[in-house]
Amino acid sequence: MLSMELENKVSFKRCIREGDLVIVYERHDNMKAVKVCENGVLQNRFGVFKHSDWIGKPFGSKVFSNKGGFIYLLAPTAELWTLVLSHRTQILYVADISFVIMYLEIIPGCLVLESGTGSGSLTTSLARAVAPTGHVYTFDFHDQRASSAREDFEKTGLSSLVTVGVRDIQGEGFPDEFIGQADSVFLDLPQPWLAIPSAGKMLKEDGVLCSFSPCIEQVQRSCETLKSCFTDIRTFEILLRSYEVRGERLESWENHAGGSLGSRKRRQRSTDGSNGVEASVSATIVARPSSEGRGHTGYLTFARLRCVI
Amino acid sequence: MLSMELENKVSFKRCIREGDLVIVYERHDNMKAVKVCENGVLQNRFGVFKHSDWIGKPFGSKVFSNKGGFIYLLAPTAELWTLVLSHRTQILYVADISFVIMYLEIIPGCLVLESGTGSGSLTTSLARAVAPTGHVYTFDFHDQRASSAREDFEKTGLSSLVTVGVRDIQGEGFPDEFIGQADSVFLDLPQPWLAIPSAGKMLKEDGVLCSFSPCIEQVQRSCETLKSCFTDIRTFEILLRSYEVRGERLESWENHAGGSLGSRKRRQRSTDGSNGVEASVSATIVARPSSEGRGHTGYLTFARLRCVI
Amino acid sequence: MSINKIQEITSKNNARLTWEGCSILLDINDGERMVFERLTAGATLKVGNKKCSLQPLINCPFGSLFQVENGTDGPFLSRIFSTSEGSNDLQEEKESPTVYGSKDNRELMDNNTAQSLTGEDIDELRRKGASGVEIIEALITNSATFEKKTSFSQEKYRLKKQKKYSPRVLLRRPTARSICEAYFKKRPEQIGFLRMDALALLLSMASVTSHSDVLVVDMVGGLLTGAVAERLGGNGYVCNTYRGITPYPIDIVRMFNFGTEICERIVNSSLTELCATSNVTSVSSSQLEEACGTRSQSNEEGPSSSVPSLDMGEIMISSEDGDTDISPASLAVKPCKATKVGQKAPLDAIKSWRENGFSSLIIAAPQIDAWSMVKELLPLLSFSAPFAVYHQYQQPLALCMHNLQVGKMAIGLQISEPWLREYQVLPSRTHPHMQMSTSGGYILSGTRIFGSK
Amino acid sequence: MSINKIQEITSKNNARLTWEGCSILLDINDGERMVFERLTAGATLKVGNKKCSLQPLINCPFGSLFQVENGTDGPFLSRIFSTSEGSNDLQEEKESPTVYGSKDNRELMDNNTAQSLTGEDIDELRRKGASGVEIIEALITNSATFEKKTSFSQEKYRLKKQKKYSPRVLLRRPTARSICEAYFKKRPEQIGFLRMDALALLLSMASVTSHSDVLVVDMVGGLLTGAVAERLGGNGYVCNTYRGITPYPIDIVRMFNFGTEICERIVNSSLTELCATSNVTSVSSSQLEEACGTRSQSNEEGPSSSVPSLDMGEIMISSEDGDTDISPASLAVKPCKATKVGQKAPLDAIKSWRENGFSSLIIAAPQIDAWSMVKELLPLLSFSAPFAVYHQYQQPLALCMHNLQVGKMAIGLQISEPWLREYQVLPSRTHPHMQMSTSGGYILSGTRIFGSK
Repeated sequence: MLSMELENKVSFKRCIREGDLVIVYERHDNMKAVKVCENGVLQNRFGVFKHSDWIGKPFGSKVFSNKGGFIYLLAPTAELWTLVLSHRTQILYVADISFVIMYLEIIPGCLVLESGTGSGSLTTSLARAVAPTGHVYTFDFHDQRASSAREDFEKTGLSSLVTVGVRDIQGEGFPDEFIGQADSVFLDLPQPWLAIPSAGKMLKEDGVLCSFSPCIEQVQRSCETLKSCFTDIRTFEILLRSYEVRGERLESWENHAGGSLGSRKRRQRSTDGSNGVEASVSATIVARPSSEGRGHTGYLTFARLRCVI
Repeated sequence: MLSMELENKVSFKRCIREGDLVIVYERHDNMKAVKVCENGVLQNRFGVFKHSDWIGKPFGSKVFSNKGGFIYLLAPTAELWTLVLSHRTQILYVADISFVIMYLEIIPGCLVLESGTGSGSLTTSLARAVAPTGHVYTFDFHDQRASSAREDFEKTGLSSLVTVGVRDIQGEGFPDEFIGQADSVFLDLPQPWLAIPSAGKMLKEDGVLCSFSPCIEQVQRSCETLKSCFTDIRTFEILLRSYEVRGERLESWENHAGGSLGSRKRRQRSTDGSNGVEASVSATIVARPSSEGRGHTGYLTFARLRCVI
Repeated sequence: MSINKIQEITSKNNARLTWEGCSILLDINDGERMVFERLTAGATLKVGNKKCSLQPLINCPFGSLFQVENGTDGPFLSRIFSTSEGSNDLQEEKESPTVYGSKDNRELMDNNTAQSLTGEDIDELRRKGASGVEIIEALITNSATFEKKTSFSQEKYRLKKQKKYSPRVLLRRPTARSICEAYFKKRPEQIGFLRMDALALLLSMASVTSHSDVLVVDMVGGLLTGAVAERLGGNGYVCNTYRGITPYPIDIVRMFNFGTEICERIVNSSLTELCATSNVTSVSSSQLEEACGTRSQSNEEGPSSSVPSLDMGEIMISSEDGDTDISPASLAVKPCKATKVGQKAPLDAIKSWRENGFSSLIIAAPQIDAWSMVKELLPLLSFSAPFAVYHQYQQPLALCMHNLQVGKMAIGLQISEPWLREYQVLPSRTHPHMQMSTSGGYILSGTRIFGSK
Repeated sequence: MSINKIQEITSKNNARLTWEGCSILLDINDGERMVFERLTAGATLKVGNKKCSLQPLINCPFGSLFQVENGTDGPFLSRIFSTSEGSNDLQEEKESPTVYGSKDNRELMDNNTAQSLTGEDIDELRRKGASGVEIIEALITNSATFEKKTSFSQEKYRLKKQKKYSPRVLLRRPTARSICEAYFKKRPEQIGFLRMDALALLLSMASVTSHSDVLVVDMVGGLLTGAVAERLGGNGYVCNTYRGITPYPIDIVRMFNFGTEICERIVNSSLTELCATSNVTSVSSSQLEEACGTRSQSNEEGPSSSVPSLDMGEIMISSEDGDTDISPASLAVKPCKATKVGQKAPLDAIKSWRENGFSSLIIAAPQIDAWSMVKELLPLLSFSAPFAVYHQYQQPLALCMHNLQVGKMAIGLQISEPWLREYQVLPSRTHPHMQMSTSGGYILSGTRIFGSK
């Protein structure tokens, strides 16, 4: 992530350079990560974009294709990365991620343990939170997945903050070298109760653990196991509802003289700027929940290591 | 409920009479049911209200106390009744009630079985839905509760539509006379799985059952039991979020020249009409979710009797 | 009241068996397609590129399940009397993209090269009269990867093929609930995104019951009108009002199986007629008749002659044989025998409403400003009558509520937003559905008070 | 990087033990009261009408649990090293008004006549030096109904008495999370109803991280500023901006245990200074100094001299010995040693922001129109910088978002509403909490684009 290192910080003056990772923004639901190289091209439904046209432009610029189509070039952030990374597993999204970081009290300098690494969506945010002096040790059972994650952290410039290990945390627990060292532990495992005793050993006093599970049975069993060494055991679920905003031209009934439903054009979306200004004069600005959304991601169970010393 | 019988229907002309049940409305969160009698008085924090002043006024009237305080007199509806009835048990509220009636497809003429009766909140709506030709047979384990419910149905004029029985449905099941007769069955029992086999026998083909349970373990066990004779087993949860509306005077930043938070009166609630008109000129009308709400009532599990004939 | 008595008076509306000429809702492959049909001996259902006669559905209980089988004269619908529990579990499980608890899902990767049976091979099998089940077995035998799959994946594969080669058709009873759910799933924009829980709330909050005279503005194709009529059961009235000369179309009403006694209670009346004056004695009956005469004509151009609002087009969601279970889906309705619904309100009814007011008011008009309707319609209600206004956006209702507060026209005002969540309940795999409809819209409700204008 | 290296550089901000002079959050009886204190040898905590010294809390690990016990010199805090699991279960169970699964709850009815021990008797016991546990045992012995209760009710009774006669004090570490949760529970209006999940989202959506220069408008008492500073860890800046001459109070910042390196990074600067011109070379340094000089003065009237925003008043929710478990609750803060926070921004920092722009923007200003702020502050951000605006109402954000869209000033715009739900997870009694905070407010987020004004 560019902003975490002083010399790479995004600013008015910082322009796109060869080798930069940029987020190509087509629409809010269509983005991808691209490494800029002198001779590179990006091709999409809007045409062909030459990387050479991008170099020297500020981040946040609009660039055009050979056919006049356009995209925006954004500086990567952990949030954007979550939207573009390749899904090797089910990933965590911003609502769960932000809540986990806040609840686990992860701040610069923290040592954090995570398992499994998965697609590295949470790991990216953990790394950003512990920077510049902390470290994230993340473990995955799958060799291949761990390698892919390592490549990703290299690409996003986080490799100095993250170490990816291959290990069956459910079977073996976390490595002994971390005993009593971890500020926080995060588990996203099919059978988290198997890893909880080890997680308890790794934590500093008053350290907080979080376990993410999609099914309530996993939560029930984890809570049972947590009772022996943990306190303040709390389970949450967080969802995010997104709203679209539009200028809706709701007619007064008086002016709506009969006619069937589909007979006239009654709405004007204000999202496209050209007619938006005009629409805003007479339209009511309304927000509408996006019709389909994530109805569930998982339950987040937090617990604090009981102080016994 | 007045509107269910032709001669008692609320209308411009139908005025409050001796013996009527009226809902005394102080505020949306403060109402009570009162039986009107010539010499009756109602005393509350606003003063003393004489019933004799009410008689002859239309429903929906504002009436005054000796001290000039006022209340509104409303005609009872099932929804208002739910807000004023005495809670002998945890009750169902409008969100769950309306969904149950819709999903169970309860319409005039239906025969409905219910257990337990509880405080009769759902029963009241069931009776309204089956009127004028259907019937609700409701059962409670507690003799006392059944009697109180009977009294309530007498009071609300529903006794011809509801029969309250005392019976341990979990232990004994529904009476045999209803075998194959019920259009729908509703269960609100601590161990619904014990009553499900009997419920299945009572239902007509394709008849729908609903079980209401606060805990997920009850749902899990019920669903297991349902599988043997039912299909389309679906579990829902319905919540209602209420919004308050107010005219909020959000200042433009330019006009907000310093000053700490609490130093000036900045808001005007538009709920009280006197200054509402003025406020509406410059204030933004905003809706805000009521800050505390019911976070959970129970899970509603529905299932359709499998057709085998 | 004895049980027998009740049985006797139960309306056709609540019939448990189909009959020739009734309206039915066909649910194909568990919601993949939803089709409304008029059940006649000659009616057919298109499955794939073949047509099946609906004849076997006549006189069956609603809720019966059928399977498409291949006969010598082409495919036909055959009734199934029991379903395996396994597939039911899988049905629900399709929501879960990952199976937690499975230790290793590397083996789950699959591609189309694993199947050695070609499309031509399958057609050949069909021509030879192989049943759907036989085709599926052949596909399994010829799959190079089937044996390597977990039993869970095997079951999933089997179900996917079953949907394709031996589709199941569930005969559903068209009721407010099933009709609303079908539309919301396939054509939500045609019903103003009115979800079944919001519809249920409208009916409750407006206290709809037998003998009610319910004033409605239904700009959601008749769904609201039908739902109200269902609750009235042939007593009271649902009166659709409108401005201008044409009532709003209410074609969806024809999907319900309403008998004459209910249909007669579904009427319309223009705002002008209803408002003429609340003191009916000052209106001469000739004036009334004149007003109604106009309406009677305009009615000819109204619902009875309009085309059904749902067309036969199929919504293609995904037809690839990929990993997902989503397949071509459609919601279709064929024009059905015109029932006598949506007549103009009888004069004596209009007279009575002017004298007594309506029992309640429900509005569902996605394109119209709520306040512009409420301010005109509220005065037509009896004092103490409840009302409920639906809108998919909150702000128009907030403005309306504010004006009602300021004008002291109603009490008990609140805006409610229903929040509905469905759960997957399976052993060790219980959780809310991963996808949900995030918006059930908003409902403004309240009670009219005496003394308000 | 070796683990030892990390341990060494872990800031005081993340200290695991208390020290004399640190800030602490005391959680009394599981959230009944929340008290912020400066931990000194002389500090005391009022429990009932007695005062307890906080001396025993010095050099204890955060997370330690204490119990009030009666000594010869009055009550004192004694550390507990293990708690019974049973009470933990009950703690959570308080949400459930009815116990499903109990076959018969007629016996649960209870009244105050059942207790034969009077208030005077208890005072007498106390004077004799009886411990809290002994008093509770006496109460049980003298209760006529205790034996008839179910074991569940007995445990509940015991817990209620324990809270009264032997209160427990949990020593919590003041962090953005715990501070936000305490305020939201007890004084939500003072932090603009900003719930912890919404605060977490603001920090994520504005991509706050070490070395960021975060522009904030914090009109929520300093909670936002403190939360941002916590994430910066002494690198980068959190710059509070304001209009007029007085920065907004940020007293809550003093509840965090920030070391000097973090405090120095919490600065403020008026909009006038920041906006002077984005091309810094055209501003003479004397102009800059003049501008800052003004601010330096006004700062004296600012946060350092203002009184804490939380007072000592107790919020009485219910003090009756009724069936509910709710008891007097308070959230109180005593003035603590002024830390050097909220200084004016250094000249070179202002210069750098004018040249380079801020890394991100966060606004939490409950009383100000969002658009009127965003239109002025967005131009101060670097291109491609993210921003997040909190408001408890949706409509002001909708209008702001609409203007941003129309003006093509930003992309990736969306309004998000977090929905947080807590669960009771207990054997056979698992369900979401019956009561919940229904509103987490709304967040407008997006990314500034190049070419926008």
